[in-house]
Amino acid sequence: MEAPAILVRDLVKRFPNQAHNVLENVSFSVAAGECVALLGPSGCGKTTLLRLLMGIEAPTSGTLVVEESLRSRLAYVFQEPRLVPWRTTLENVLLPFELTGSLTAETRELAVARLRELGLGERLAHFPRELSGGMQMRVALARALVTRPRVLLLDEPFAALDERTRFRLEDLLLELRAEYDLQYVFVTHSIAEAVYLGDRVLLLNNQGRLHADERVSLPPRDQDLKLQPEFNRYVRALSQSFHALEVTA
Amino acid sequence: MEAPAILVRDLVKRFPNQAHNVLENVSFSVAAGECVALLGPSGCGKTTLLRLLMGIEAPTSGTLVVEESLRSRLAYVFQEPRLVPWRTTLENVLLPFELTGSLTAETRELAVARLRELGLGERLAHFPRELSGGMQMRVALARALVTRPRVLLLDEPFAALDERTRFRLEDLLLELRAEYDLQYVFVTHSIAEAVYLGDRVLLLNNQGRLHADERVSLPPRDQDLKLQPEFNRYVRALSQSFHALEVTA
Amino acid sequence: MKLRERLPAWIFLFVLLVVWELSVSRGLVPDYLLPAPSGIWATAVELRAELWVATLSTFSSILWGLIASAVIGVTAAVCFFVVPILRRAILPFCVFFQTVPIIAIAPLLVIWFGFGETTVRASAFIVSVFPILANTLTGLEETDPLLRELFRLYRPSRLKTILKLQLPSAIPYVLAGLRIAVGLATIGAIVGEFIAGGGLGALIDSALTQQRTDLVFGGVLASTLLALVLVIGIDLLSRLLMGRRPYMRSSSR
Amino acid sequence: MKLRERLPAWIFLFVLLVVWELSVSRGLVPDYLLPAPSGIWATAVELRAELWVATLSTFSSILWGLIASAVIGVTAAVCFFVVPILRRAILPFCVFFQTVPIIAIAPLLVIWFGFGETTVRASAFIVSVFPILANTLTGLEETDPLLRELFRLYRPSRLKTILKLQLPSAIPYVLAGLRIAVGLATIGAIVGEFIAGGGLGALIDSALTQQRTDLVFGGVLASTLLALVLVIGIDLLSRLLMGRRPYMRSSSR
Amino acid sequence: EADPAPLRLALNWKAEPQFGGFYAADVVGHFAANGLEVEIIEGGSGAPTIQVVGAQQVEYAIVAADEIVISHDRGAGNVVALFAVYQINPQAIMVHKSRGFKGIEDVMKNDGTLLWQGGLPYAQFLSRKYAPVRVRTAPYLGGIGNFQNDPTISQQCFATSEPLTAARAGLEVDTFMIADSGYNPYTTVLVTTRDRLASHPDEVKRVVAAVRAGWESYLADPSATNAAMSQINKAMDAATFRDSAAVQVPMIRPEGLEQLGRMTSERWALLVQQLTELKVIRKAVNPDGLFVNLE
Ligand SMILES: Nc1ncnc2c1ncn2[C@@H]1O[C@H](COP(=O)(O)OP(=O)(O)OP(=O)(O)O)[C@@H](O)[C@H]1O
Ligand SMILES: Nc1ncnc2c1ncn2[C@@H]1O[C@H](COP(=O)(O)OP(=O)(O)OP(=O)(O)O)[C@@H](O)[C@H]1O
Ligand SMILES: [Mg+2]
Ligand SMILES: [Mg+2]
Repeated sequence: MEAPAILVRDLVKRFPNQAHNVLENVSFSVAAGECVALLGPSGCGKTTLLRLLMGIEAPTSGTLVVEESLRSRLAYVFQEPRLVPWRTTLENVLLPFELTGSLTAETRELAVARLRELGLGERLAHFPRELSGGMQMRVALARALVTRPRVLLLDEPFAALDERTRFRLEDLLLELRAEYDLQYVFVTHSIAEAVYLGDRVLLLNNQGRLHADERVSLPPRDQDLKLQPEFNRYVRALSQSFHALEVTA
Repeated sequence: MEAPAILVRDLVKRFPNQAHNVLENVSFSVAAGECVALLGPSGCGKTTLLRLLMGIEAPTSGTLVVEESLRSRLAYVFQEPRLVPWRTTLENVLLPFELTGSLTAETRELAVARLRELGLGERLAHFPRELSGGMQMRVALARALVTRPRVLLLDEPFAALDERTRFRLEDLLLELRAEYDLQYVFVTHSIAEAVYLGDRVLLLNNQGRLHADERVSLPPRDQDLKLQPEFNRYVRALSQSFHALEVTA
Repeated sequence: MKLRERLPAWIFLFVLLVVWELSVSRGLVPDYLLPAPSGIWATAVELRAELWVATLSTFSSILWGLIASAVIGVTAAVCFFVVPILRRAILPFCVFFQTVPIIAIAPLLVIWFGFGETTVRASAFIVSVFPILANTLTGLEETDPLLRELFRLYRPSRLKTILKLQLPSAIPYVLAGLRIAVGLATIGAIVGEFIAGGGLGALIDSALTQQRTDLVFGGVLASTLLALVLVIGIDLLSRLLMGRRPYMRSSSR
Repeated sequence: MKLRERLPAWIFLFVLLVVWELSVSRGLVPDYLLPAPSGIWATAVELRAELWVATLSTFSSILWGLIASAVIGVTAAVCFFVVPILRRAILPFCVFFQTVPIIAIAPLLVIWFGFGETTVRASAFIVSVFPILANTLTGLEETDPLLRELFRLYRPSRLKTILKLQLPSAIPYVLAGLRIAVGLATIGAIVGEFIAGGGLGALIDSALTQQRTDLVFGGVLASTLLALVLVIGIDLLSRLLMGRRPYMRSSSR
Repeated sequence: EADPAPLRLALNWKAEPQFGGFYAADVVGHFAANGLEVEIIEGGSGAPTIQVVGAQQVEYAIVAADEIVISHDRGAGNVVALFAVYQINPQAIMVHKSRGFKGIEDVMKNDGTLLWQGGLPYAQFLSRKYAPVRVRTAPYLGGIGNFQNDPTISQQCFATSEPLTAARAGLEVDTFMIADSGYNPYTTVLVTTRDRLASHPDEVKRVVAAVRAGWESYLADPSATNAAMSQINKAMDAATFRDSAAVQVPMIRPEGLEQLGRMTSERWALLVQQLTELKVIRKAVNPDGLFVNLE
């Protein structure tokens, strides 16, 4: 078998001034090409896990390996937009190119195209404070997508979006996956979204342990699928797992 | 009939450097005690409308009247947590009291109780950067609730929360409504949430016009209601209205 | 720069002058210590040619010193920021520049730069570089940690991060530093001219020995005016920079 | 304050001293202009008693001046911030304090405050108040607009907003201003002592006339040391304040 | 009649032999013998003693004669001279012996750099007298650092001070007295205000008597007072105190002087005339209003 894209073993994370471990012996592996959804109650450690995968945070103990060839092709979307306030929409999206020294006429066109796709074609010259919350989040998404990553880590990317925009972007993500050699790990609070976008759904509990690791086998996704009984079976099962978790402290 | 709690007539809002009006001739009125949900595509002007109601933004033209006795009893929850970074959770929630000079042992206890209810009992002494996104949002919620407002304006307050916490907080809001003389206007991207929490649902379109104004007549809410066919009829109807809107620019 | 904005300053100036004039003419302050504005004005008019030449020469020295301070101060701050060991090694000793009375190192300055403008410029530079350095350094260090984290994702070179993140967000600090440096460069130039001659400094110096307080204050006021012009210039620069782009604190709405 | 952190400074100091000593002993710089460290040290040891007394007296004047600057500078900044018309009226003239050579207003100072410590303290205050004022004002004005909006919701009194929002977020600016003011207060005290006598200033002044460059530099180094001690004090204060609470830029994660 | 608070005497420089007599009056006890308690306040560079005494911040002060004339011209006609320490102005120009100059005229009329305070009346006097001058002038800030470093530099000095420092540094110098050029105002002059003179005539008399006695003691034997002063002024070493005290004697007590500190109307009138010619003063100043000789 191929080497896994991501291998996590006995991962423990504790912040210096916290009483308990945030993540407790988390182990899983992600195969090449596989897409994973992360679910769990608020404050259980989803963001922390994603940050560990990205290498923003260092583990307290345990192993975490991202496959060699992917390591430099990771992209991250923070839970909040995190735009540079003195840069316009377009400049914010061009930032990765400027920082890696790969700003060309071509990459600039790519950025404009992505922003158009995300419904921001008329906002290229606006500063972040002139954008709505959902628009800001879409800019952040564009910033992650333009770098053509192989692995995309997304922290609740669609939480601030209306259903319709959200569905459109879900499908955009699926398209990108099909078109490029892209896989993603994403945090969401929507179980339906987890099932719709994930090949697997990981459920973390409040103690920071992996409570469930469900494989989703569904036909090629389109939004109609959400109305099918098989889809809803998955959603209901996960919902039950979720409700079986201990109450939030 | 009683004077309406909120009266909005021919409201127009345009930002100096924008090409189009953000809100275009919006008119509606909210009766005393009535709770309203605001729906609409990302960037259509929901936040702007809420800010106008709160008085943070001034209308370009049109009338906007909040009933005399309510005017000083408004509370607002921003779309992002907006916590003071150098204040702990508890201090952030006590801020309104400190600023209005009404900090007492009693109000402090109230704040602690609210934070407990919101699952933050063990985070009182943490700084915002040590909290997860959902926790931060809950702190912001607590900050708005402790002042015992008569009208609560909420901008996507539960978007960053998992389903279970979200449901609990929805029910908390309903309890508060029943217990105190509280009404609320809230923005959400979840149609189900709009139907569950709202007596009325306002739907804005991309041109900033009021596209629909649906009255919701349902029995006293509890989470089981969401499984009932009447509930889903509303959801489906609104969904259809939503999908009938023009595509986001 | 609108009239209405400047009005309070003019009114205050007017009141100040009236109170000053009256308290001297009523004998509350002896006029050989603090001459009346009318007296200063008369002297200034009488010696306008000399004052004008002196003012121009001092202005050029201030400007030189200030530009050198800005360039070297910001550059040094960036160096200290990039190489923390340099910062820890050298920064403490930079305080020396601030605490050494120029007059104590005057002979050294004269030997290195001669009797003339260069010494004056050096003096203006020496006293005004530290505020810019210190403020810029604080600005570089006080960037939003969230943005810092964002930038790190792209593993940019240190230089790129500084150019695109730290320097832009240090702009308010740099401007505040410049505002402080203006006054210091002015006094530095005046003191430099005490040492090397020329300009308003020499004028004030000899007026002091001759007890020509009217001329002393004429010279001092001319130098204050210079500083004011520069402060207004920096305010304009600051509006230009901050008006075009929000180099402000918060990284998200 | 760990040894490792201070090490580069000590090493740099050592290198500096060695280079200095060598360049004097090799005759690159005449020792009557810049005496060798060994010579300065010998003089300092010889006159340690006097140096010590003078240093203590200067230190107390610096501290007084600095505290007055901090209190009055921050207060004035708050006043200017609260009453913008005051700001526009008076701030431009504050630059006068920075540009006036102390020597030009020395007679006034001496007449108002007499020969002695008070004049020295006043001089230290005059030269060091502006950086604190200017920086604090910038800090007050550069608060996060998002938080400003939040505070406005509760219609707090101006004072409350300043105490709970603007002042906390101006802390990095105030600290940077203090760091700049330390050096200036030191030079202000020294120059004040040139005129009013006492402390290191008088010592340096008479040593200058006597061409006792060793003593001049002994005095200058003592004053630099004073400033260093104060800078370290402010660093500690800054760590204390910033370490306990994140008075940083961004209002949300 | 004696005041309970000590009288204050403000010097325009540090404790050095040029003030030896004042310290001697204290050390030897002449102030006490006259029923006086006097606090001597050291001054520094730019210490504004004339203004301070004019504003009655102190009762007595040390100033230069030309300062008194200028202050009368500037409307502060309150200050009156009581006792002139230096009958011969100790100000001088110091040059490197290697230049081979014979006098001030050579300094002014040859190349080189002259460091002096251009605002000083004698600087203007010399510039006028030897116009057109050839030497380049630059400000003087004290010390001999630049002088030492460059043999083409000449500088202003006090005959009692810098030449000794230069000699100690191993330099060969010539010193030309300004007085020889015709400008010779009294220097290190004890002053008070006319008001004080009118209100406390007896006290002023006793102060002058004590100062005179102090100078007599100091000229006779400076060693005890020098020792006391060297405790105050650490920058000057014992040898310099001794040499300086010795050098200044003929300037304080030139041949033919009947009484220490005594001033003449003619010399004050000449000074007023010279300053008028130099346009340093504009008003008509009455020389006899500038001083009193008290027995
Ligand atoms: N300060 C501003 N200056 C200029 N334009 C603004 C400003 N604030 C908002 N806008 C514009 O107004 C429109 C509506 O913004 P608003 O924040 O109300 O949207 P929204 O409905 O809340 O969207 P979302 O669901 O994404 O939060 C957007 O097009 C936005 O670009
Ligand atoms: N820098 C930090 N210092 C201390 N504690 C932290 C820090 N960052 C996160 N935590 C804690 O770690 C836990 C997990 O946080 P995390 O942000 O990973 O939660 P999450 O699952 O993403 O929650 P949400 O759904 O609300 O975003 C929380 O209890 C939080 O308080
Ligand atoms: Mg999270
Ligand atoms: Mg919004």
